[in-house]
Amino acid sequence: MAAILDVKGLSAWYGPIRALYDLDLTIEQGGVTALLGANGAGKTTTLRAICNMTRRAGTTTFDGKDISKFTTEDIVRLGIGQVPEGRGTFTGLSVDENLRLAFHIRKDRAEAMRDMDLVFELFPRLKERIKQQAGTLSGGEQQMLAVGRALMLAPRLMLLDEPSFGLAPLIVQEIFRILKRINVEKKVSMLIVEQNAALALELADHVYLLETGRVVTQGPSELVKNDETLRKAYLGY
Amino acid sequence: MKLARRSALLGAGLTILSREGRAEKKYGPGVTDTEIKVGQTQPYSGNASAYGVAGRNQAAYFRMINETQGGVNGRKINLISLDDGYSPPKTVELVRQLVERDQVFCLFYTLGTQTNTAIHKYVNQKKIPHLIVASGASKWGNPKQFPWTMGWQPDYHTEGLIYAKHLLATNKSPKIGILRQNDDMGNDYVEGFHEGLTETLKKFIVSDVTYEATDPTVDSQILQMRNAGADVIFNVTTPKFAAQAIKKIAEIGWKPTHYLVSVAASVGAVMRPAGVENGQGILTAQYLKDVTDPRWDDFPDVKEWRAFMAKWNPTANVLEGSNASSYAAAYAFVRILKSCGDELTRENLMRQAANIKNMEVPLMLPGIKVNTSPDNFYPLQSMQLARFEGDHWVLFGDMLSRHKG
Amino acid sequence: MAAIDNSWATKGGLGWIATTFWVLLAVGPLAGFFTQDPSFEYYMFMGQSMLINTIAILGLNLLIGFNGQISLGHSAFFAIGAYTTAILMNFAGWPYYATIPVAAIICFGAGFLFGFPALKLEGHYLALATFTLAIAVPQLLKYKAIAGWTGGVGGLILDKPDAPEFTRLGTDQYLYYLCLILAMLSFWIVRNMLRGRSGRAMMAIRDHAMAAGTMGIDTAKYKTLTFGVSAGITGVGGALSAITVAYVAPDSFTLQLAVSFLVGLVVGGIASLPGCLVGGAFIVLIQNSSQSISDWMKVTFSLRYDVPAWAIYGILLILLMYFMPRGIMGGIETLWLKLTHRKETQA
Amino acid sequence: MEFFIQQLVAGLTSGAIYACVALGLVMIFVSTDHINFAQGEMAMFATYLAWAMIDVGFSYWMAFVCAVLLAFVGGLFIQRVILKPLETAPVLSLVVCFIALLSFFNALAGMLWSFTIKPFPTPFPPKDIFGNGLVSAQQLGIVAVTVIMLGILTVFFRYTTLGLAMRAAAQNASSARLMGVRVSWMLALGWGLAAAIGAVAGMLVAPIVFLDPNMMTGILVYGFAGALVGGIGNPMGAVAGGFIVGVLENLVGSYLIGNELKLSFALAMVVGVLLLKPAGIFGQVIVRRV
Repeated sequence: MAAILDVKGLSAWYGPIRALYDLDLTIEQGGVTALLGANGAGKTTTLRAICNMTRRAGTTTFDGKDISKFTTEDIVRLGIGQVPEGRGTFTGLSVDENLRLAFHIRKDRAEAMRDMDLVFELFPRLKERIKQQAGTLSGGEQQMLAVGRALMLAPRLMLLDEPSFGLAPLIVQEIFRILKRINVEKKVSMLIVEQNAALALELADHVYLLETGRVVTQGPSELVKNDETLRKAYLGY
Repeated sequence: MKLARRSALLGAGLTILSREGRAEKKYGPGVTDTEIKVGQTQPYSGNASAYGVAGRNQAAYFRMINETQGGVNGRKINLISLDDGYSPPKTVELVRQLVERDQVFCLFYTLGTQTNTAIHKYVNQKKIPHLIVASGASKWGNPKQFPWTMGWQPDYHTEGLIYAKHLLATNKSPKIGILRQNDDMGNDYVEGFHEGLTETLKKFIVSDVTYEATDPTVDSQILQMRNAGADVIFNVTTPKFAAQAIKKIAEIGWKPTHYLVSVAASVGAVMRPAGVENGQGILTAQYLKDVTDPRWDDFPDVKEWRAFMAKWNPTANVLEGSNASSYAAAYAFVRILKSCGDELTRENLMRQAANIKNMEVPLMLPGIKVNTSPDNFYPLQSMQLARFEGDHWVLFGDMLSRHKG
Repeated sequence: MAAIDNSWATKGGLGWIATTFWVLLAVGPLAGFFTQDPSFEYYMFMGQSMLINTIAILGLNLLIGFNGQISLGHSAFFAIGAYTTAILMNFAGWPYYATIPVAAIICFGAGFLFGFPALKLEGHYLALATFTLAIAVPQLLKYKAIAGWTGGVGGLILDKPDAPEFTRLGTDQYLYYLCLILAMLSFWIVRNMLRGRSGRAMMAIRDHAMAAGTMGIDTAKYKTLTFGVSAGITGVGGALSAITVAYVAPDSFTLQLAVSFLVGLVVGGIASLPGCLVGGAFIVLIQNSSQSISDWMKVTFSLRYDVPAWAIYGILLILLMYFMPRGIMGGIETLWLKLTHRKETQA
Repeated sequence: MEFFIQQLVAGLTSGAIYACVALGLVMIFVSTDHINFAQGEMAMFATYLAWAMIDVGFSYWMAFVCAVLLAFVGGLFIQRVILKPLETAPVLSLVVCFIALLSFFNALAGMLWSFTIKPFPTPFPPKDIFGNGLVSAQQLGIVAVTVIMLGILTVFFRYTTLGLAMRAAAQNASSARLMGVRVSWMLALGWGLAAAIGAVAGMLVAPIVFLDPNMMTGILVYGFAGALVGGIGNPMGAVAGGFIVGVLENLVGSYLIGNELKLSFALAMVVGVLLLKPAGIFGQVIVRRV
């Protein structure tokens, strides 16, 4: 399998503070990679840096194309959908409008309409609230909306920032089940940042462990799952 | 008095040093052998910036005097004209700058009523000549209390009174609507108007409405006056609102007798924009020749003024009233400076300013002469009524003033 | 408004610069005893204007910078302060100094009361409400019913106080010190407020309004109080302006004044105490500088037109915001952080 | 009663002026989340451009179209050149920039065209609609154009993806980028459109109030109030708000407290409304769940 995303020597800063140090990262076509680590390890920064949303250095190659100098918008247009930290809901727009926003970069309107149907099929609760102002949705619904929005971009790679954050376990289960479906059915590769390591390890086939902006270890998820010292030291279970 | 008369005589023909001139070569602050520094504040910005035309024109006038006549008695006039944005505290700051830092000899044509009020006391304490104040308030003619301040144009109060007298003479039971800007100018005019009506006849006023300088339009006020049944309106506005009012009144098909104050009677800045057809029959009072009226075309002062405008201030709009009034004021100022001879002290300047006898000033209506005395600080007091006909003002009636009117 | 780190402004960091500044401000005018320069008094007057603006901006900064409530209407409180002083001096014959605390108290009251409706309004809506205040006050001052007290459109003319004999100071020198002392007093009060519990509460409300509420901070109390104190301080500036200009009129307190306070605040630096001084000086100097640049351009390029000073003012402001989007003190702080940060990494 | 109707109509027509200006404010607000204090001066400047073109012999409509296009380009230019570098600056720094722009345009217009008022032509016939001086064709024309612009804007924002993208960019820029929206260009587009709307407003207003550099200063205050009272995120609300302020101001001036305090009083009433309905009469409350 070829790599869909290849990151070499990625460094990033928050203001004057350096948050990432020479990170190397590869995501296989169709694979799900988990990025784990404690708070402040640089996971969110990695996602932001891939999409050029923060000051950064290093090269990013997406599908064989060097996107290091691309703007966020262009990276997204190439097929990287990000579900950002805090869900990024457009609170003043309706649910429908939140999703239809993707139409303006989709050339194939018919295809896009089908994607919209898919989103509603995956998240029937969004369909129930289609005309509702997105700010009035519950946290779980907003998370679904965020995934739905990313899906509307017809991405080949999805970057997910803590999809489980602040949600009830049942809803988390549901969302992860749907993510799995997206991965399998739509053949969308994924890079997922999670606090809930156990859950992420279920979904992911590959894992990177981050500590203070550096990769500590990486490998197939089975390896990490079975390495108790590693789990205890970095994942806390 | 004796001394003053002598210097006045001197001023008349003095360019070379005479024996007396050498003896009396005395300078106050801001004067040297080559220069006289004069200070001025004008609203070049802000709500009243339309008036800033005057300062620019006077700068051009002094440039002309400096370049063609070598200045006044060999001294060039250096006019420092600053923008106070029509804000009184700013005027105080700038006038202090002019007086204390730049050391001007005197102030000339500082514009605005509130702005001049703010510096009134200061300049009199500092004994700075504060001449030809560009405001029609009546307080500038009070030599007992403020011996260093002197106004210029016929005051608003007198003008208001003239309208009232004319109205009473032509209409036995008018129903008067007053539209006025809510400021000193509005108040002064209306007070004079009240005085002219007398206490008992004030009942003729059926509507007295105000507007603020920041209001977009005066449409509502005009409807209010019409609704009150007015058949005469006294229009005390600044040019922009005057034009709006004239246009609106014509638009609603209302035909009251219309008195328009002189500050808003400029042909170029009011009557033409409002549409001359809408302004027919409007009455105003004037002390200056309406330069748009062809009947004055052959008068030498008008010709000279036109030549001046064309050469020295070519970008200005000659139809704008300020360009005539500020020219006349600058002319008078230069005459006063000339009359000081070589005794350019602040005291002598005030003495000369307070002893003007029948000075003829260009662009004034025939018969109007400038007169002052130590207890008369109102240089101009006469006006004549005019009616708008065709595309210019047509004078009628006698010369009117507070005393004769 | 994003969270602003202002620890450096209220304590330590660049504090020594501020101290030096105050000392210079206090010592500078003593030059008056040695100079014969006739423009000295004028410079003292400029100094008064700057300090008065500084006080007004300080009041505004307390509200906007440290409490996150916007006001486009502080000219109104400035006017109330000025008219309080003018009316007391003119009609009650009070000495000028006695009117200042009264002006402060009345403005505090006005601000405090205004703080209640302000509680319900946020951002643009609060801007509109305060904007209304700025527009209404000059109109109210002219209103017929109270024209007897306010002097109506003509305003009130005051006597400029003389310096007390024993000080041996010139009038303007003396008034300068009066302004300076009151400015220092205001700074002292604000600084103590900010360092204490109330300051922490105010800033917590600014940064996380909802969280502050849940943390048990009485948001309404602090917001209204801040509004009051802010208005009170600005009112002192107004009172001083009435005394030093010796004239109050409705045209002196237009919306433009409120805007110039806001400009001074932003140019000096939001949530920076020394920034208030910078801003106060800026709004006095910028207009004169624009005029000078305009004159210079006309002469140098022998232009036929006057380049309008206000166009130059606009360009200068934009350039300033371009290079120092967080104001002059914000710019200095960034520079300072860069320098100190480099030192740390080297160590 | 007739007087009441007259004042009502006068209020509606001045309300149309405010509504027109409010629309421009809403345009910038919806697309950039800012209130542009220079909106009025930009409109004034565009109107002067039209005047200058007519002065050199352009036909009215030619000048109208050119001025609107120039305004659009000018607005785009202002955003790209002046405001883009300040995208990350604090809001108040932007406000200062708007004030700077206001000063600049006002002074520049004064220099180029002087502060003397100028008449501005109108495309509407000088006709009285009912023959009693109540409504002139010009006034009716303003109302009509305002309503048409409102219609276009509503359709644009509500039913086109570009309009949707602009709204999204204003509400949450970083999230919009992640949806592939070129946020910076959306802001520029918003400025361009607002400037174009401003130009139309300026050219409609100028025949009534006369063209001068301070023409819009007073109107902007009313427009601002109108936009807020109706709900600044909503073109429909802003237009309604403009009408409300116009009518309120005239009726208050005629019946309640006289002309001296009518603006203050009308504004105070607006603030009163906002206290009861914090998002404006027609504004939608954006509910945030924590």
